[in-house]
Amino acid sequence: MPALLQVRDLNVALNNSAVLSGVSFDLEAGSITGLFGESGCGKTTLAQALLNLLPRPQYRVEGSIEFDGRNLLGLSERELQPVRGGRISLMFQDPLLSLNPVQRAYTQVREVARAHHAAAPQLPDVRDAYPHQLSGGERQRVTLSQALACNPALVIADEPFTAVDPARVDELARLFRERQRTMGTAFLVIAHDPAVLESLAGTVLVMYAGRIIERGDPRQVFRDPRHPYTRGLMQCLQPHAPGARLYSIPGNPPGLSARFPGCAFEPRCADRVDACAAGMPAEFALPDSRSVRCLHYER
Amino acid sequence: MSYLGRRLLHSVFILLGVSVLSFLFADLAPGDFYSALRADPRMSPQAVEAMRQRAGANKSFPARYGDWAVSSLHGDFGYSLAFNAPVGPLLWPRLGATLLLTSTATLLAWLAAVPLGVWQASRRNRWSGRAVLTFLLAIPDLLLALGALVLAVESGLFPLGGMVSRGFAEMSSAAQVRDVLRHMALPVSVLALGMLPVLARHVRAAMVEAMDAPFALSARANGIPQARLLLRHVLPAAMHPLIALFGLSLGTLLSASLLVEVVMGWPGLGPLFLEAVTARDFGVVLAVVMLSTTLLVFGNLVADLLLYRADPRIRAK
Amino acid sequence: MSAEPLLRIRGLTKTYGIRDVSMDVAAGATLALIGPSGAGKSTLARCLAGFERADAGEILLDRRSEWPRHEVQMILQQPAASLNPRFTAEEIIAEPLVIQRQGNAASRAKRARELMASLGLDPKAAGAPARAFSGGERQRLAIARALTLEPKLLILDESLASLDLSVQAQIANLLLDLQEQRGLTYILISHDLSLVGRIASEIVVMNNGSIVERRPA
Amino acid sequence: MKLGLAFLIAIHAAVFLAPWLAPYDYAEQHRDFAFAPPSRIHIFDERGSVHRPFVYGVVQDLGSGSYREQRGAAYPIRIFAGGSLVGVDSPGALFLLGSDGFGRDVFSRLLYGARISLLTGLIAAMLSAGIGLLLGTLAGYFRGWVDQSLMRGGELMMALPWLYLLLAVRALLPLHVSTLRTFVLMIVIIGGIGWVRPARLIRAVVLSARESDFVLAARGFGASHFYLLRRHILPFTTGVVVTQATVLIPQYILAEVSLSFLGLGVGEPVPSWGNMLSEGMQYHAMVSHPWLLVPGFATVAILLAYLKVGDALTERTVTY
Repeated sequence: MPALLQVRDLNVALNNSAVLSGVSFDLEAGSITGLFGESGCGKTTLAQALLNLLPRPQYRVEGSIEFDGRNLLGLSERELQPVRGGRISLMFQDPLLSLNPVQRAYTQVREVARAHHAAAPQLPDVRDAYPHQLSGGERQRVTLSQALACNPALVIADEPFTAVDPARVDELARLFRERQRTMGTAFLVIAHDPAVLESLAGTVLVMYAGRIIERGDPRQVFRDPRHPYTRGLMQCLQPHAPGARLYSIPGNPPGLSARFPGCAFEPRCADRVDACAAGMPAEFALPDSRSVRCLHYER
Repeated sequence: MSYLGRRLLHSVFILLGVSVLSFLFADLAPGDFYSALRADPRMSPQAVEAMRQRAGANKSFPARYGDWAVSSLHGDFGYSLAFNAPVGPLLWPRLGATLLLTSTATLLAWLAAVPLGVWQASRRNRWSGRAVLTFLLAIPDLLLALGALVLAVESGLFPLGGMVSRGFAEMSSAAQVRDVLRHMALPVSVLALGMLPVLARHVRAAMVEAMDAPFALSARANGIPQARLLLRHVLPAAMHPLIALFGLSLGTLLSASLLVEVVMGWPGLGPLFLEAVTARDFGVVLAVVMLSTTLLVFGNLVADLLLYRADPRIRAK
Repeated sequence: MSAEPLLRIRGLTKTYGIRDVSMDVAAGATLALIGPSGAGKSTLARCLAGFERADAGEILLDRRSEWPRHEVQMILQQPAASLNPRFTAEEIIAEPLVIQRQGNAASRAKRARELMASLGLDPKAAGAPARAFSGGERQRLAIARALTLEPKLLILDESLASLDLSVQAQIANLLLDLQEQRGLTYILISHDLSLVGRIASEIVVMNNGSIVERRPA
Repeated sequence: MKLGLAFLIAIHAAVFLAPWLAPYDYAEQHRDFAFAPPSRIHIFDERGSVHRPFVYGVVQDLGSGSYREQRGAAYPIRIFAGGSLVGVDSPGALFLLGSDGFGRDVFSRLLYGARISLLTGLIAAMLSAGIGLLLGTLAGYFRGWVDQSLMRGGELMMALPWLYLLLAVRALLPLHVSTLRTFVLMIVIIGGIGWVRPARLIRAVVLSARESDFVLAARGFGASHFYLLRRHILPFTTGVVVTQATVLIPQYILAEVSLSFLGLGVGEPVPSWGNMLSEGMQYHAMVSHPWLLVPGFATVAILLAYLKVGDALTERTVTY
């Protein structure tokens, strides 16, 4: 059986500078996948590209996104409408900004259900409130019930754990898992904190400079990282004696306008060899269905 | 409620401020209605002085302002020296004529501008006649009015100037309505065409701004259909600047048509005002300025009220 | 502690901010201020940096109640916002010298380049505008600017929070190096406990405008 | 944007050079040529041979009032004759855009009139932007009562019906004064009314720059008010000032045209686009003498160019 969503060789450019390059992955029905990376690596662009939301002509989008046997990138706005919010929904990072300030919060949940001829879920505690009258947690409950209103096959959540207090993180993660178990909903969860993904996701995709550079089971990827970037990042998080120098990756994450014929991490990499700058390394398969985009694993 | 109370009080203060200021300016200006009379060889200086006395021109400034304010509150707005009558009764029929013209034009312009602006915003980078609107924006009312006059002369379809034909009083009421409508057609079209590009541009700008807001992207991601997205989600969020603009539209109902009235001979406040200006008849000038200020303040107040209704964030404050 | 502390605060109070705060900070220490938002950390920091005046209490720096303002410097949270986007790197770093009317154009330029080099920035980029630098580089620029007038106390108000993990460690190391070389004293405001644990020597917990706990890291 | 700018520069240059470009003085009357249509420029004569460009003399048909060419009298167009770029010898006349009721050359008057109309717009807009810059900066930087009183005053100004006010203020002042005084007066009146919007926008820019972290940092080094304003705050206002001035200029040109149209601007014989247009209306002459509407079309072209440039500037300021 083919995967629920198949992304193949997705390339996105904003005003001619590459934001995503050669992104390919599958999302299985009923799976929870984590998308991990530092700021500016292209996570949010990827989330919006999956629903074909990026505005043209500023963005140029190439590749294919197969879902329900159709390429979402080839559909018109009218054909996309039932898919968006109906079959795939997207939770934006900031619930306050993603809600209409002059519409009652519950009306906005009902609008989503109405657009897809579904029954609106009950939300008794926010009934007549406007978004600005709700707390951060309540607002996220509203956007979450928008996302789940039509019982979609896939929910993409952009940084749902940022800017919520620790108690809420666990509650939200529990909710995702329960929905996955009972309804078979698949999740793509974007985060920059490895801890929460380790407990939640079955697979994690690590992004750097618009490319997926490592993937696999998060427990293995985060505990035994293979790509030099992932390894460096994990080392930054190691406990340290006070006053001792911390481990750090030299250099800075590349900006949008930077172009790399080879590996994007090569300028900062301690293990680089000459070949690294020559061409973008392919993804090399490792045991336990892991893979890594680094020449050192070529065999 | 205190919000609205505050706005109301604020309006009263503005009106008071403007009236004192205009009165003061009029007072400080060199020369007045009598300077022209003095220059007239047929008038003796004594006669002019007597007229001044009678009109109370020698009283102190606060006393004259007080007299004028009391008279205004009675609806008289002081005394017109040029027309030799209280200003109020002079104004009312002309006020009606101006309001008939401008409110019709404003209504038509808004009815056309909102759908046009929404449509243009929804088209974004594709052709949407923006260039046509910009061109229309660059044509002053004055030229439109002159053009309309040419049209009226050439085609002979529309009456030239005025609000009614001769023998209006003898017509049946249906014929009277038809007659006024025929006279209105050109000035109303000119005014509406003049307002339309300004309004449509604002509607478009407000819509584009709201469409760029993250919540609009989020609504699109939620699969809200395009038409509903525009009309039910984006338009209400774009209301804020449009309501302020609507307030301004209401507020300029008395002043928007001055040039058109003068050029096209519409018997409204405009020609009267111009006549008063040239005759230095400050009673009429002051009254018209005060009336249109009052309307502007009223328009702002209406806008505040509407905003209060439309935006829950203001209600919360 | 036998030696006289660099900073001595006694009974500092400001309405809607802090209540009766007293503490000493030894020279060369790194003191972390932690606590929930609204606890009064930022108010305390702004009083120390001279941006706000306390209602009551006293602050002594080196036993003085008045000191040249540049002896206490503050590094703000958003490096992008704390640099004027129209300034070049050199203008940014030399600005304190311009304001204090120290040196001439050539000596200021030289000092700016020296500081850039010692903070791991390429002096050749001195003419580039602030927006041409990455987040970590901008924070280095902000630190360089703060060091221009040789301060004694540096207050870091969430200065590392907006940086990426891999860059955060670089800046933290840089701060530790500078402390060793110049004997700087730091007050570090942060909500990131793992970062605090790694670079602070002492932790002060604030809540509701008061100090509730003080412990070694 | 570039096209609009180039057009505006060309027009302003032409206006500046009016005394050299215009074939006639603005007041020069040709009593025999009232309402003469635009001269037709020929290069072929009756026999079909080619000449340098010339015009024929015209005579008015007294019955119908219309003009016809006299094929006998040809007047070649001279370059740099009599101190102006183009002209023909007397008794021939060169009316590139026809003549008005006094037989004055509309093209010459258009050029001279533009001096009044365009300069009023330009200078008055600079005045408004200047007042706006001063008051907006004061209000935004010093806040408190300065801010309160300036913004309240601004609200009062916004509550005034500006065209009525313009006329009223004009009415309060003597009607018949010298051209220069009227010109200055109009600039002061028009420019003095429109400062509120630029002031508000500039205040907002100053306010946000003042609250920015880089100003806070500079204060930490002991920067003076003067230093902060000069180095950190005023440079951010230039965009708004230029944009606002560009947006105001066409409005003010229109204000001048309206004012003169209503007979409250500069007086005869000095031309302004407004009083030239009013002549067209007075005689209901537009149908038979449509060239009298030329100042109107010139206004449209100028406004269009300013609108284009203003739009482009506004968009640029917003995206920055």
